[in-house]
Amino acid sequence: MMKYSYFPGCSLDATAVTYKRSISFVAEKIGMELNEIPDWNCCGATCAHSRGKWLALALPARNLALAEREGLGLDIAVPCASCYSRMKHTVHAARKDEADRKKIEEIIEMPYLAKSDVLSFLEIFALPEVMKACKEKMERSLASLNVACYYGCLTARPREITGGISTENPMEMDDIIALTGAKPIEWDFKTECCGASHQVDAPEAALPLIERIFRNAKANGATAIVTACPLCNLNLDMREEEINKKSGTAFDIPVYQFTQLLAVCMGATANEAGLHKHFYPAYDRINDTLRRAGA
Amino acid sequence: MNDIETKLRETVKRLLADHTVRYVIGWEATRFEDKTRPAFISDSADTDRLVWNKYCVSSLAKYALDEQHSEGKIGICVRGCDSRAVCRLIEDKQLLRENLYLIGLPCDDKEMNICDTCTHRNPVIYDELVGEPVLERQADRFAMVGLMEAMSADERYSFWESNYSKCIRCYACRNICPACNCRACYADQERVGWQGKQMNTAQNQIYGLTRTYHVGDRCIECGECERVCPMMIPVMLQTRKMLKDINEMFGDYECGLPDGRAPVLGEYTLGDADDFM
Amino acid sequence: MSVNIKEGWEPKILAFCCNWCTYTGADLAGLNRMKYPENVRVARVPCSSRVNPQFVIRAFQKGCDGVLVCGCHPGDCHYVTGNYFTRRRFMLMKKLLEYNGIDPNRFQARWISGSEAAKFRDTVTRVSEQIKELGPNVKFREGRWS
Amino acid sequence: MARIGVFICHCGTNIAGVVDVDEVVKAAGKFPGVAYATEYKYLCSEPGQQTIKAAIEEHNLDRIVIGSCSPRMHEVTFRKMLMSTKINPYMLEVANIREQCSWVHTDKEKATEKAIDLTRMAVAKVCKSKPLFPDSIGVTKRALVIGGGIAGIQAALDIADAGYAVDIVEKEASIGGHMVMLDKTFPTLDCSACISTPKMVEAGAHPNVTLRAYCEVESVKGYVGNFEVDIRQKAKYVDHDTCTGCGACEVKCPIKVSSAFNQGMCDRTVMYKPFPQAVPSKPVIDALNCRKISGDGKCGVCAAVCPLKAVNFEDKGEIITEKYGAIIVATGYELIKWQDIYPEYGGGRFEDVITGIQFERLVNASGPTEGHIRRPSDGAEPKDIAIIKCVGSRDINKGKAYCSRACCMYSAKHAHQILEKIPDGSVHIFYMDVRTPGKGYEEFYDRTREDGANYIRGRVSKIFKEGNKLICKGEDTLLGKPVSVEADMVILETAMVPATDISKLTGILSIGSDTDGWVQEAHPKLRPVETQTAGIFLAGTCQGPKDIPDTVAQGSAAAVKVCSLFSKVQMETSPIISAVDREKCSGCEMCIPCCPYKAITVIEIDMHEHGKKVKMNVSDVNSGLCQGCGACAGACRSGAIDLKGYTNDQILMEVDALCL
Repeated sequence: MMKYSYFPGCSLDATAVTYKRSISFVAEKIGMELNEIPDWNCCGATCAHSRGKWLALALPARNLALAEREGLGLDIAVPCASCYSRMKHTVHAARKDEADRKKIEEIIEMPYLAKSDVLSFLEIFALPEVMKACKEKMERSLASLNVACYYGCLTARPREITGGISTENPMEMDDIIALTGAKPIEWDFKTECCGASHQVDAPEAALPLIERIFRNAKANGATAIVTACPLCNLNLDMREEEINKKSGTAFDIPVYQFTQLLAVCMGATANEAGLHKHFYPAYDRINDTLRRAGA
Repeated sequence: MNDIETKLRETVKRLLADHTVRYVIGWEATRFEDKTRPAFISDSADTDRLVWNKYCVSSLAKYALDEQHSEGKIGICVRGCDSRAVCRLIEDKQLLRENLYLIGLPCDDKEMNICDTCTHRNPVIYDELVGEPVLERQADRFAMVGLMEAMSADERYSFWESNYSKCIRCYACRNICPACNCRACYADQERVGWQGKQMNTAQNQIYGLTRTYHVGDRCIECGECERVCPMMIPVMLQTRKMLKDINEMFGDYECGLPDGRAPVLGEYTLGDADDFM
Repeated sequence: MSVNIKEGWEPKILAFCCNWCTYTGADLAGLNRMKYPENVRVARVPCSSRVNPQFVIRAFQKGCDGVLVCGCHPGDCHYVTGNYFTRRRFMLMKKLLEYNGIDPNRFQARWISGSEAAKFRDTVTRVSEQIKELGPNVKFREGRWS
Repeated sequence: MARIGVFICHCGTNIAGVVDVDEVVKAAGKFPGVAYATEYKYLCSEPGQQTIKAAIEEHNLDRIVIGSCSPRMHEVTFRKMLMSTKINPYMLEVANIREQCSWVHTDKEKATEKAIDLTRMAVAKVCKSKPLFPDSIGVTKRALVIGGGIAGIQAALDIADAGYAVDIVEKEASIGGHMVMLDKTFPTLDCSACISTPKMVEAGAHPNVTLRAYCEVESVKGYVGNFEVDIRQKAKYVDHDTCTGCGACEVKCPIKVSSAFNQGMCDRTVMYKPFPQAVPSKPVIDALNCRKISGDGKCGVCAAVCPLKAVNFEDKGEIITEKYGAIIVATGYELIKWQDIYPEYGGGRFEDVITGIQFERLVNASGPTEGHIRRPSDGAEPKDIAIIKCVGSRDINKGKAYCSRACCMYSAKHAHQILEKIPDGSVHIFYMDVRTPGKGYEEFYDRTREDGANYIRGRVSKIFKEGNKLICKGEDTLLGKPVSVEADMVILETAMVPATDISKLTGILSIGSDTDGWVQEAHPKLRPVETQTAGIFLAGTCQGPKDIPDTVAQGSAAAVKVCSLFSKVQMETSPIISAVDREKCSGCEMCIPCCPYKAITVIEIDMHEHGKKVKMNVSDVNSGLCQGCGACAGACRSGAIDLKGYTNDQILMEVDALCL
């Protein structure tokens, strides 16, 4: 039963439009039902928890409580790694300590029982039934694309809160990407930090973080990087040109959301998969790959 | 006369005739219509003395202790609670299974309060079953204990104090209890400081508390202690408290089942809770 | 059940201490000249598992106002496993005593190692304070009280 | 009626300064059963003891109470003193009025009152005391050493040289343990095999030593002086009595598997000796990988080539039962399985990330590369090598809290060896601290630095691969800056952990282990090679990480303990043990699971009941096994089993006396 409450988060209508389009395309194809939480608000992202514990717990809690109030009893699907992290923290806090949960309820002035789980899109697509549904819908192949699956730092960390996914060498995205026929490469920067919002306020410190991700991907033969987070994707996609210019490198690795590749293989047009919405040209690589695979 | 009673008599007759057992412990009628008493049938001509009705309430298992050292088998009629009592005595190394022939009697018609919380109406072990198994029922064994726990400490103390002030120290609760199978009960021993023989509230309370601790982790919840108490002291309310705690701390726990589980006080795990400290 | 607390009443507290850990810890408290209230009397046993729960009941009956059972920390038992049995026995016993109306503070169990002199002092001091607050024990008491 | 003498000690002013000794004596004189009460300045002194002895005679005392320091201090002294009187040494109670009274209280009145209470408790207890007599048991003068590493070999040789028989049980096919795997040993750089193989040979040839290689201890019954041990001889498939160790079968064996001795860095045959200098120098078949035994049944080449027909595919192994007087546990260590806990170091994905022991084989002349340092992935000589210390040690988040003690030194040795063999190479050592407490250790470390080893203080957070290089990313905490080291090969100096099946063995032996699984010594300082169970000793790294000198020293120390035990014809046992009142025992067996020493068994006895003779099952205590904890007495509902010296009656009297 592929039914979830859906918390898109604020990036999805702006910088992560590629993610949004490909998610809707794929969801429709495989019959996944996503019920957007009504009247949702910002998850707090990186700002709230630098202001204080209760703000950071309460902001996501309101969204979770709204989902609960709807009464669908579904788990909550979250595309953004940062939203996912914040919501996981709230669920964890509320489940661990009854007093904390009560306090959260007091702040948001709504009941919140922390019954539902929060799932990242990565976790959802790694479920056997979803994998199976995706596999059945594959029309095209991306064979010959060497993909570095980049998970980012927040999908797996901290372990005691996110559970499951390995913090050092996760394989979930690799398994999903393998469905498209593309080859997930073995590399070592799957879960390194992309610099997140520091790319804006401290680029001189944060830019090298991106550079080394590209470098390791290239050193291990990647011809594309795939992400599962609006911000990871934006950071890599937007800065690649700049790095090439500054450091004299020639990376030439387009950066996709994993759902984009799924969408493409399920028959999406470039527009439906958002392939023209990238900073670093992304259409040609896919187009070439598909042509080579004879599709 | 009912079907089961007829069948029971036939069964016993057969067992005596083919010398499977030396005698059979069952129930027989008394001059009171609503009372039965234990019967010891060794002659197949006597089998018609046996009765089976809703007044067959006394526990029979412990009578087998008199035959601890005898040769040959004896038969016992066992309801759910009797069979658990037999298990108890076997587990406590007081009886040998091979010396017993158990005639199982599913039991669903008793009219005692204590039977409302029975969770094993069918015998848990038997050699042959007379009648059809009855439906087991869900029961909250610890509802009364919960009510007690909700009271204040002083209320609880007064409750037990007033109950034990009635106690006449007849030791009926001990004598009927299948978990009370020591050769020499501590309460009978003439040792200074062990158990005062005086019949006063303090000594009675000590007796009650000690007995509870002695049998609490092995109590099969047959309720015989309460049934036989001439002073109507709710004795099992004590042991059930201990069982409730054990259930809460060590997971589902029922005694006198043939599952080979050791009494909780005879084992430990490294991870046992310390939080009482 | 109310009792008039006599002027200058001091509680009597019995502590069963295992020879290898807590008794040694108590000795160490002495060597370090630590100070604690006088109302605790230690009975030395080889292992906390030697303490038959009946001793505890007996102590209350005879007029103790509080009872302590102390042994080695789990895993440190001189006899390897004794204190694990102690733990189970007294966990159940304590709950049973409470159920019968004894204040939980009147019967306590503690793990105190041979080096934890300060813990011994603090435990004894704390228990002594708690029992003072509770006043003389009248529950289960024999003769003159009932 | 008892005639009790009460003696209160002043202990100078230690007691008398706070406690009014005269008051205590006055009060004690009135306790029931007390025939005489007095005080003395120092009771433990010679004249003090004389005073007591005189009083015993003069007042015809039959038991005594001494109010003094802790019984842990002088109970033994006073018991010894009583041995020369008519009173049994166990008719004594000590009231602890110093450590637990005068030293911890200041209020004289209350302290005196407490001292009186404590004395009354002791008097009450001693009323119920009974004379106790130690038992004596014979000693089997044969020792068992479990584990044939350097600790076990050393212990066995020392015992054997003292003239006693000793068996070494070794689970592998050869003795030698970890030490023979090592190349050179710090700080003197002598060849490990050259110094350990002569010891192995000596153990193999010693007339008093029986080697039981390829064996495991299955069960242990009995007690100090009289252990009965079942040893499982695993199936060797080669009759070692016939085999001469010519090696023809090994050469012809067609199936190869990874060699455990060489840490998986090369192969060995299925018919194998773990290494060339193995003792016993005879092969066994690794049945699991053998085509003949576990495969399709074809092959049998070894049997065909054996000139003596020593190969026996039907071998099922056997159980050997042997009697021993003492046991030494010397099961050694293993290295932590770092792959599972350090995914950031590749979790085993990178071939060229190896462990220290793998490097030992790599650099060893008899190892897979004949001593040339070549990295596993492509056989090339690595130029830049990174060494990471404390992998699993001193890391509470991922590994163990403790320090593995030997790694600082052998990592310095590794660095030294690399720089010696690869003159144009470089070594970078990531460390947290450098710990070199040992003779010549610091000097060795200094020398390694002078050789050019680059010590970087900090942990490595990640190892990743770029091209042919392994990049070690970490922090130099002295510079406060992140560092990256490009290495061709990385050596992880991993933590020592107890042998995998040590918990099974400690269970069999009924000895304790600490939270990390190391075997627990009886006292960390004063009884470092003894366990809590009498007659069982320990040596080497089974007790905790240590280097070779300490391991050997412990081996010898354990041997001395065994020899001193064997030097006695008969052994005295403590009389403070449990005893069963058979009249009361109902044989319910509740006491049995409580006994940590398996000292209680059920026996059948004849009893008379109602004029009939009947068989009864009752508990029975083995006086050699019982150590006197009393857990059984705490479990017995009817008081049928009781602990002598701490009987139910005695303790209840004490309780009553307090409450008067």
